[in-house]
Amino acid sequence: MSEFRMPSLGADMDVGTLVEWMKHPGDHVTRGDAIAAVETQKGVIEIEVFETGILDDIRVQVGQRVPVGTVLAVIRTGNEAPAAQTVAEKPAAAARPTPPVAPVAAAVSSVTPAGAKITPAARRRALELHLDLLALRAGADGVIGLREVEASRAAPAATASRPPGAAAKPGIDMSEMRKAIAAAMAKSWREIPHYFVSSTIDVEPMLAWLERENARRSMPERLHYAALLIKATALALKAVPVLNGHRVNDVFAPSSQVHLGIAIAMRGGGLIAPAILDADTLDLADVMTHLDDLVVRVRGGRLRSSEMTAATATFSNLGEDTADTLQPVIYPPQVAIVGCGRIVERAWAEHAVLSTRRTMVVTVGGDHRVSDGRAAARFLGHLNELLQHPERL
Amino acid sequence: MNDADLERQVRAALYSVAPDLESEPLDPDRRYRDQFEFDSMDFLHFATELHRLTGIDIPESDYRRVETLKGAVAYLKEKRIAKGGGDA
Amino acid sequence: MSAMRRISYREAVREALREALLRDERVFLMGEDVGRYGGSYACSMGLLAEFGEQRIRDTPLCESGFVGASIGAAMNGMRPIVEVMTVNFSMLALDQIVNTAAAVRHMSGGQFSVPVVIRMATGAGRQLAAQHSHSLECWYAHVPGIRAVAPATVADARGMLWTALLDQNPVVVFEHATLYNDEGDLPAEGDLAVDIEHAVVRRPGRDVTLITYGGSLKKALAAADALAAEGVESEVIDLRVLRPLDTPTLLESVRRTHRAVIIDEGWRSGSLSGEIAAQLAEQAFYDLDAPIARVCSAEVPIPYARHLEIAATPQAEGIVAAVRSVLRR
Amino acid sequence: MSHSAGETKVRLTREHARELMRQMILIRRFEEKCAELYTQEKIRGFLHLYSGEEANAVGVMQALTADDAVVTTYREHGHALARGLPINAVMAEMYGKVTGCSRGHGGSMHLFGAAQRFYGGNAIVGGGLPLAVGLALADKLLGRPHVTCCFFGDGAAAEGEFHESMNLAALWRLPIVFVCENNLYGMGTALDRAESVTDIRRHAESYGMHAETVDGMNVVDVEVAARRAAEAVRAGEGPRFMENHTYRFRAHSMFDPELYRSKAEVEEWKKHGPIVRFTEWTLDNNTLHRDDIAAIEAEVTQLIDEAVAFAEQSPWEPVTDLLRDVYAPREAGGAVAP
Repeated sequence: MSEFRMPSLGADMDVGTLVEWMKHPGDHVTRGDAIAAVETQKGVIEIEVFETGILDDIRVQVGQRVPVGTVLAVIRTGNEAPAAQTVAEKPAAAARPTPPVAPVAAAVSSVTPAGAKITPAARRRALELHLDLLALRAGADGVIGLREVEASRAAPAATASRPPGAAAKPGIDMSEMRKAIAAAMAKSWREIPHYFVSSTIDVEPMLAWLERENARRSMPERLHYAALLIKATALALKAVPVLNGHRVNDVFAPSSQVHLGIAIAMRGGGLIAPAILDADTLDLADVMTHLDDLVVRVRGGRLRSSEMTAATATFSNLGEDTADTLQPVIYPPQVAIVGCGRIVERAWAEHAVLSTRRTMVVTVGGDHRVSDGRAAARFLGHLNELLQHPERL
Repeated sequence: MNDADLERQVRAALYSVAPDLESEPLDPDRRYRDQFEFDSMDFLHFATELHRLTGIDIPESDYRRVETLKGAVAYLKEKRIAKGGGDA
Repeated sequence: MSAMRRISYREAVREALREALLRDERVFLMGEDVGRYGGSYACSMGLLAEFGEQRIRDTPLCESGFVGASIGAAMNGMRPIVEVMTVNFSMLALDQIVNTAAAVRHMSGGQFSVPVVIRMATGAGRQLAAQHSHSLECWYAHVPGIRAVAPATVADARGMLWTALLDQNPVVVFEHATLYNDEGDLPAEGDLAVDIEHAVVRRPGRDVTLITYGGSLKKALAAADALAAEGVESEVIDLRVLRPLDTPTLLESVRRTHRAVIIDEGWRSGSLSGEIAAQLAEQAFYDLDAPIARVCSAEVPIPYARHLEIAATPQAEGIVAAVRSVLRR
Repeated sequence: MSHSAGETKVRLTREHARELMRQMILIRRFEEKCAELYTQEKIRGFLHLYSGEEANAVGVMQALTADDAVVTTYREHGHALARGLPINAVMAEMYGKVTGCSRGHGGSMHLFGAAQRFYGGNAIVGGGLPLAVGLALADKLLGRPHVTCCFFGDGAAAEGEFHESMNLAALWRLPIVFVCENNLYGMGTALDRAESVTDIRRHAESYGMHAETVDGMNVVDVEVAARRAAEAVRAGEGPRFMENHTYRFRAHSMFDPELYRSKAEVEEWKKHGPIVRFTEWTLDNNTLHRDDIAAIEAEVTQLIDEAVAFAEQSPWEPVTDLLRDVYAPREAGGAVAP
């Protein structure tokens, strides 16, 4: 028997509204299945079950808004007998206290500091206690266990209270999303001393290669230039670790993996930056597949929780018919963001020859507490180099 | 297959990419990206979906020709004739 | 409360055999050297004189033959107890046990049962090298249709046999060869039968769960004593039954302690310890505060030389180290 | 001495008689030392002694060439020494030292010697017989004129593997000499309580194999019979079977109260032990003298003392090598399919 709870999907999520049960009581569910959809400030997110068994005893009905950690349903595993039907208001079992449905709930993050390992028991205990995982300090061995959680509980600094969100209604609530973006960006701009470093990059070789490549690819296999930029950005980040990771508790933890957040605009406003995991290791076709999938799901309002929390840096591309440069704002706890302006044909002087080239201004926004402009310049150098040889990506 | 059928196919491709557009008025002469928030990724999805629905291959160099509803219908018509395709 | 008496594991096995022979006329004991020799581990000493050759049957060295015969006798109204000298030798009877004893009930559509008890010594620790020292319990625990038990205490050695005889299914009993001289206290009289379904907490504790069975139990308990001196309270669970596993008892404990160390004299790869670890990961993942740890035999046929045999098999020191690692100490 | 055996003659020279005597005494004294060392816990595990049966190993080995193969059981100290495994390496193995003939991995029950084509003591009763069938099959397939000699006890005759191996060897006419050392007890179970037919030779005959009964307490008889069998096998006549009647003077292993036989029975057999009989016979016909035997004893004592000293001084295998020799390395130059 296990409890399926309202998950915490971000540092700024404290409550969620259940908008859909994708499985019914008695249905078999498998670990990894998305079984419910929850509306947050950021939109409707499908939530996964981490247990295999039978969905039993749904405790929160569609439309109900509940704090993070609330038991949504019970998953029956093994040969247990079905639970007696319970009413939604049934108090949680004493052994596993569910969080009180209080007007003010604590902000809880399921993101752990990059590089830190957290044990399953510690993660669950922290959620029960409404502790922000980002605020937990790992032991000397880099592990957050029950011991560290209990220690943090004693130190109240680990929790942060947030005002309760406004009442939700089904669908994507743009005002909620605006609020969430506002909160995150205000915090970022207030706390992070940004610096910006730009380069104009000759993207003619990239586009010429892409045109040749797409001419020989079948339509479903064609690549968008964003896929090349993403792959090149991920590789360049890998080469400049000081831009890739999380800064938590005044400590920067670089990440050995590059989970590149992709800023995707919602129609009607708003922005979500789910991650392509291990973007540096994917080939272009895979990057394209992931990108397609993310765009479709963002615009369809369906994201998975793990995609929302994993990013180690973010990539933002303004796109065609937009503006020349983008000076992006960092999404904490990340420490860098890469912004691409539109592709513009410019006069280009090289080796004393003047010609026209398609070019793009790429800007790195960096956290000055963690890195300096020189690091961003190094990144741009790598990126430029990579884009001159698109066939190698 | 007449123009109305072709238009239905173009609209189907469009709405599969952006279901929220279904309730919006669509000007057949304006580029989608000028009427809606429709970026190049959306456009790529649209072109791919149109290919899937019609079987017609659209080279990148022809993308410009299917950027409006009217243009897309005309393009499909031309390609179908070129292919010698009937209503079979 | 009746008076207690102190007897050895070997005597407990002998008493259990004697009780079974006295209580049920259908019971007979069969195996290599169980009669005149008194059993290769002297468990049946004196029984031939008391019960005669019909019921204490010395067999030739033909494991497949006499184990197979015991299966037939069990299907035809008798309650045979078979002794196979060691689990290594039982390989010669594996065909009969797996292909016949375990399968007959199911493949006959429930028409025939095989209520046979097959006892065998198992395990290392006496420098008998690679053909007499292995712990192959896992192979039997793999097979549906078999109940596999491992008495680790004098009380279980005394009490499991009768319950096993009441079971309509083939029961394979693993007696770790290093246990025969161990002593324990038992009531002087009364029904000493014990259940063969549940694992038992041999020592309660809050910090870590040590899961083990058979000959490794005393090593785990010794490790728990040593750890107690460091302030670590280990809960020690004796599986007792290797198939079907009493997973609920394990889960209950691990959900409390959040940490598990499995001690299994079998080799690590493809082992009972692996099965237990998998079940804990499947069913108690969110309760774990450390990776599951295992202390198993090294992946080598058990060597003869003393120091190599010790190095190859689980020891209390290794268990202590594993516990420290899961406690991150 | 009654070696009425016809066609194969043994030239029992003084030197040969001395060598037979020396080997039997070496085995006897070596094992007596082992029993002593066992009580001192220098040797551990099971220790199965061959005392009383020495004529079998010593006699049979005379008929084998250096290229022939030997397979035996867990009571194999005598076979190992008679086959020429270095006594120091055998004693070191008893100690579990890295200088032992099996690096201390095997101990008393698992002596191996590749240089002597000695394919080991096998501690699973009957387990050596199919192995011998395979060794002989390979020799036959490779066209080598070698003989495989397979020793086993009377207890093995009850195992399925015994019968399967008899059949295969006869069916394929393999070059094997099977030597059943019938010492009347399979551990503690008397032969007539384990076998419906106690003439084990007749089992072999039922598979169409030539078989004979031999006095396993008479080393010359054993040698004559073994030479006869080996020659026939080498001539391509297929496998041969010897049932050697013998007796073990000591318990099955060190931990055996011998409830299954009487002291008187043992004492009676000891009067007709192979060393006693061969000594009487060689002294009676002046082949050897008392001085010769005293010299052999002295020589053997020295060898054993040296072997013990060697074993004592030898190092243990480092624990870091625990996983050594679990897998063989890939054969050099072997072709591997892509």
